[in-house]
Amino acid sequence: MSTLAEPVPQVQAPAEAADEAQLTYRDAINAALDDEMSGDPAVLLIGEDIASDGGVFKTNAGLIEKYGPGRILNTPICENGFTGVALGMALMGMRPVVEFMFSDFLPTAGDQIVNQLPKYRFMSGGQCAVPVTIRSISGGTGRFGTQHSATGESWFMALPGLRVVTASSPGSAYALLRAAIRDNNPVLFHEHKGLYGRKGPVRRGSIAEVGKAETVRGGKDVTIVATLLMVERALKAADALVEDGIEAEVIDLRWVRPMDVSTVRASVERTGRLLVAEEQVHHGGWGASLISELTMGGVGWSAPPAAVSLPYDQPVPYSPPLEDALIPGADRIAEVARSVARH
Amino acid sequence: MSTLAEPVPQVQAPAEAADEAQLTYRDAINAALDDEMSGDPAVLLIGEDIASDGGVFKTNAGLIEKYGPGRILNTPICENGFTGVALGMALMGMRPVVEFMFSDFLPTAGDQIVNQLPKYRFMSGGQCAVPVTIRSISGGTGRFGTQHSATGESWFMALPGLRVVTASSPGSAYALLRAAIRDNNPVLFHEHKGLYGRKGPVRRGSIAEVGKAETVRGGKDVTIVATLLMVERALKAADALVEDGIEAEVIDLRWVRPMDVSTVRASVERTGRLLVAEEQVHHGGWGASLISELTMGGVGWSAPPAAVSLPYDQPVPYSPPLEDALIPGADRIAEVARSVARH
Amino acid sequence: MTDRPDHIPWFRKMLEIRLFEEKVQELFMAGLIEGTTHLCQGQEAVPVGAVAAMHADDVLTNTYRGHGEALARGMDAEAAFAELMGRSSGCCGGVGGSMHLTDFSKGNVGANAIVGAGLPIALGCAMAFKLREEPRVALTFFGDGATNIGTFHESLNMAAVWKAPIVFVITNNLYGEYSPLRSTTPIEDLARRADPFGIPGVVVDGQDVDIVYDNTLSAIERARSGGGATLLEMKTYRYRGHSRADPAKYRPDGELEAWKARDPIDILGGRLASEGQLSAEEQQNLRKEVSAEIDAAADRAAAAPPPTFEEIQSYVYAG
Amino acid sequence: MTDRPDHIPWFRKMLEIRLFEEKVQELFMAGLIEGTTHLCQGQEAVPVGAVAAMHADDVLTNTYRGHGEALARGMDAEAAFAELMGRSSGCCGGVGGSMHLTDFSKGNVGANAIVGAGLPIALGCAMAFKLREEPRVALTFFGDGATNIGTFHESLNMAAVWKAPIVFVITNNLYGEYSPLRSTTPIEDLARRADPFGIPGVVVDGQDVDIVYDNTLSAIERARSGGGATLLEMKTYRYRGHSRADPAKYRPDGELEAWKARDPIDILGGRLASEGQLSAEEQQNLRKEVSAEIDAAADRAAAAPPPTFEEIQSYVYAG
Ligand SMILES: Cc1ncc(C[n+]2csc(CCOP(=O)(O)OP(=O)(O)O)c2C)c(N)n1
Ligand SMILES: Cc1ncc(C[n+]2csc(CCOP(=O)(O)OP(=O)(O)O)c2C)c(N)n1
Ligand SMILES: [Mg+2]
Ligand SMILES: [Mg+2]
Repeated sequence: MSTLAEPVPQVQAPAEAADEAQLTYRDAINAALDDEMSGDPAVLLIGEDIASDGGVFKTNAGLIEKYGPGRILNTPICENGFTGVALGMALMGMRPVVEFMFSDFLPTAGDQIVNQLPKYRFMSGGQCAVPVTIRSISGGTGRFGTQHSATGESWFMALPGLRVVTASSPGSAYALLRAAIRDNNPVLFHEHKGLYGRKGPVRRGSIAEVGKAETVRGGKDVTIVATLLMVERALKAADALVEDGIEAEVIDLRWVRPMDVSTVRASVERTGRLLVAEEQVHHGGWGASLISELTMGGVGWSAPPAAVSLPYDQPVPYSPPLEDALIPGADRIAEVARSVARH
Repeated sequence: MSTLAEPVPQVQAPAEAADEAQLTYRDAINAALDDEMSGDPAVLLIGEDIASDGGVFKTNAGLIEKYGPGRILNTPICENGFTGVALGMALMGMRPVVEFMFSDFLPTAGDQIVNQLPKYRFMSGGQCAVPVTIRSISGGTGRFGTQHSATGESWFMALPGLRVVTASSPGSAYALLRAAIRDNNPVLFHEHKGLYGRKGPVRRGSIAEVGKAETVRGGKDVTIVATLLMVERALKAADALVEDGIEAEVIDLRWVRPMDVSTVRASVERTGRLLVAEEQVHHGGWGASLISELTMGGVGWSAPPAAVSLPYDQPVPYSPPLEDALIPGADRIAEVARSVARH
Repeated sequence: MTDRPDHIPWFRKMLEIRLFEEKVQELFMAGLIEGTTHLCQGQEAVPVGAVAAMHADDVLTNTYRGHGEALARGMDAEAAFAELMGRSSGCCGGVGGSMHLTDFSKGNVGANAIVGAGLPIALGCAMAFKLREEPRVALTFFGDGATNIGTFHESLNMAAVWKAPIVFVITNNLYGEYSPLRSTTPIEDLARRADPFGIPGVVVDGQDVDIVYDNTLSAIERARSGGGATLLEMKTYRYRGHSRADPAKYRPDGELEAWKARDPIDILGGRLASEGQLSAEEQQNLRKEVSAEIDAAADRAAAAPPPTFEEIQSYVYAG
Repeated sequence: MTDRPDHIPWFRKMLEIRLFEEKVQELFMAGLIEGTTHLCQGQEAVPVGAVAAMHADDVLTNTYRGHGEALARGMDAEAAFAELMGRSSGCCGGVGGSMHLTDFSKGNVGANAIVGAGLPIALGCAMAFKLREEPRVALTFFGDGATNIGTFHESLNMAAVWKAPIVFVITNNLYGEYSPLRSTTPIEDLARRADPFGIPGVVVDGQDVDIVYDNTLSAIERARSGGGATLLEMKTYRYRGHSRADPAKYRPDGELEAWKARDPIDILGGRLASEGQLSAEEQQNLRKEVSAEIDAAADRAAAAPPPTFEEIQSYVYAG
């Protein structure tokens, strides 16, 4: 009996082919919003302080000037309320993109995220679609303390009807955000606040495939699966592992739901070894579900898989050296990868 | 690096030894509330419609008469608000037991459950304790439809600082609820609404150990781990498996956080085979975390572990035959156990 | 009173709702409907009067106690019964059940089982209309108890600051489950809860369908013409307990009888009789006619099969 | 005006808060404080006046913009700086940071980084007092923006229906992050938000510490004597942007200057000078003295080590 019975949606063909440009992660998000807004008048932005000064993380720069307040709805502070508003708009044919200033605030909209967005179509007997995208700003390293540093990428992974996606680079942020906005289902889109300044190639016009992971580096000795900031750190670890003669394959998981187990499986069938790099505790996270799926599927492990996660069972502290020590770094990823590879 | 770094708390000694009585699950909960309330004036109940007529599921029968409205605080409909009230009371030395009429409503209190209860002590630098118990009424089979049938037992399992526990029988409901109320940390206590009428032995005065699973049936061929209603069904499956010459060991996991991986590991080291029986989708649930922990720990599987979960990636439908077909029954557990055992 | 539409269909609709709910109770006893159900006998003037003031392309959200609005908006009783019985032919394919008589084709864009959840959703509809400059209005129906949950406040606040074309309709039946209003709410007139948002709040006699209609019409017209949101408090009463399991022992003696003395069907019936529009005998005949229709609809509904997993698979994700 | 306590400590405390916040800004620039911080220059009369009306065993909850209340309740500046620098000697052991200057020993039972979250928590404290019949009161400080989130409504409703000994203090500084009040809130006087709960709502001049004190004292006495909850709206202004990263470009020209013309420290200073209690020169000297203390406290704080994982392990679970 399959536990991932969710149908994998058809590939959405890129709308237009276009040139590659070097953009920051922040600007890539801005470009994806801009391109979707210019291409479809039903797309609009909703959230707190999103109109003034480009928003708190400046991802919306220039959009209010270009599209006006009718397409950028600045809200009072009421996450549950305005997420419900987005749902209602979607029912009437709009495609709202909701901004959550910090992923830690997602639970304040818990009812709309858990009981409404993913279930609304289902319990109506398929009478409607709910094309709502929630952009959620995630992650640590910013010294934002205990209530502003969650990745939250795994919090809502158990909800049929919802998609959950993470962006690890400017290129993936752009293509995934466009895919999220175009999808006719609710999508929780996680950005990492530690990545906004990163530069990288963005293929303007590219639209990612829903539910598809991306192999960002090839290798034959060990598979490292990561999301968000951990992808960059896993790649750095892979660089370091070369000196040990270890070739690590790095997979950016991208979608926490639906999860692309088969891409990972194909890799692990070659390497026999797996490491998940997570900015979260392992318990209850996507890494655990991935390892479980592979194990249940009968993958032949050459060595037990391992997780590089938050090493202590505690919330994220403010104290800068402790925050740095808590969040997995390239060193720790490399160290664990070495022990997995040599097992 | 351990991924379950949470310290296992010391065993709490049973307060008093006492006789065993046959009680329903409902009455066992009532007895636990009564015994804690009579033993400690700081214990009080908070929730919607809990005072009148024994509450919606009649678990509070007789308590208002015995303890009065000062110990049973009937609230307006505002889960986030009254959960915050419970937290504040706990800070001032009380031990509130909050009732959530349906687990589906837990997300309406998402902020208090995710950002406050588990983090409050931590971010204060250990200045306070948060002895709040949330009783949450979970699960399907009642034909309550899409928004009233969640188990929710895995929704909050990734939160350091919180404990999550499930009750599968009158005896465990009693002893676990008393342990939850006595614990100095926030505990999410899940009851299954399909079990209220079940009768079973209750040892009055017994107090369960925090974080300890219970082996409810011994066996050598396959280990079945379950929670809530699935424990009963796993036991029934084990009965059926006898005819196939299969001796199944059944473990009631009880605590989803902290999770007693070692009890399960000891069992699987004997049986080599594992089945998790879950009233939830496997993706993102405790079953996945359990399988991942065991696999990472290098358990020697004789056969790949398996999950009997909700077989389709969808919310719970109202339609009675579909609800019955969706929620794992003893037959399906037995069937999968057979194939695991024969692998 | 404004220029009034024909009242006989209103009377008929109120009867239909009353008899539908009584039939639901009967079907429960017979085991044909399972789970739970929340009936609205006694409250019929609210859905009928309020819905009569809506345009066909206006929309509404409501609650688990939503059979009245669904029927008032023209849902076929058979589709409603089929939904309650979990049949494939139900308005939501049998997956919704009693708490979810949603019908997009009739502008019923969501019956919700979470208290307060329907308010912001209706507001989203209203904002879509406003931003697209469509002359449409959204209504949202909810209970007195729902005015204590945060989304009530959040929704009224946003609606007011955005001048959204929405009408908030409180069906104040004096109880939230087992709790009388005064035990959970520090004021008596919930219409007062409009003030901190600077929008009108109106107390309405929810037993008189004419008064319900007039007040809702004013609020809808105000919304449609750019005047923004209104909060209407319909004072009414539910004759039965909160849900199937509830014998409503918490009610003071005589309360039910006092409300029954102002039964909304009797009030309109009396008016129709005294105006010579529909005699008591004609009313009796109409009741029999509707009753027979309801019975027949329930029978047809019961004959339909439940859905299959293949059928409902497409309900989960939109393509 | 009621019989007033000695004002010189108030003046000193307001200076301390002002200079503390300025020092925080400086330490940020120097990289000694990381992350973010939310300063309260301009608002000092609110924490000082309100806290002065509290008893030692009363409690308060507040927000990320909570340095003022913490210092007003007597938190040592060194412990506060150490917390902001993430040192083990900080009031929360360095794990909290700028948004969490919590100190149970001083009755500061939670500075919260989630808008609205502190209200029900304070109400829980108040209810514990009420149920145990202790003559204690809880205060909760929050911003104008927080009056738009559901927990505000839920907390006021419960407080009113339970007649809880609590005072809700809005520090209305006209902005929630980048959003001016009028863009998110449909009314001007937030005190009006008390009405749907049947409790008093009072508009208070938040620039005048005497007026803040008097109004808070009345509300606290009312609460302590069983009269229930009050909502106080303190009209004030923050001189700096929302947080470190915010240059506050959204403010209209002249607004800041207009508010500075009614600076709370100047208002009290002027009064003390004209009453002959503290001359302008004495005020200058006091400022220098406080400034030196602040600098010394920051230096001592900076000398402390960060916490270790062993140390903070016990913060997660209570034994
Ligand atoms: C968030 C939430 N909390 C609790 C419930 C359980 N519940 C269902 S109906 C109800 C009472 C609602 O009362 P009211 O709003 O007056 O509506 P009525 O049932 O009287 O129509 C409650 C508490 C729920 N469905 N959702
Ligand atoms: C639930 C929630 N949503 C959003 C935020 C982000 N945020 C932090 S402060 C703030 C503005 C609050 O304004 P106000 O209540 O007026 O307080 P002030 O900052 O002016 O003191 C916002 C939106 C948050 N911390 N919590
Ligand atoms: Mg009601
Ligand atoms: Mg403000």
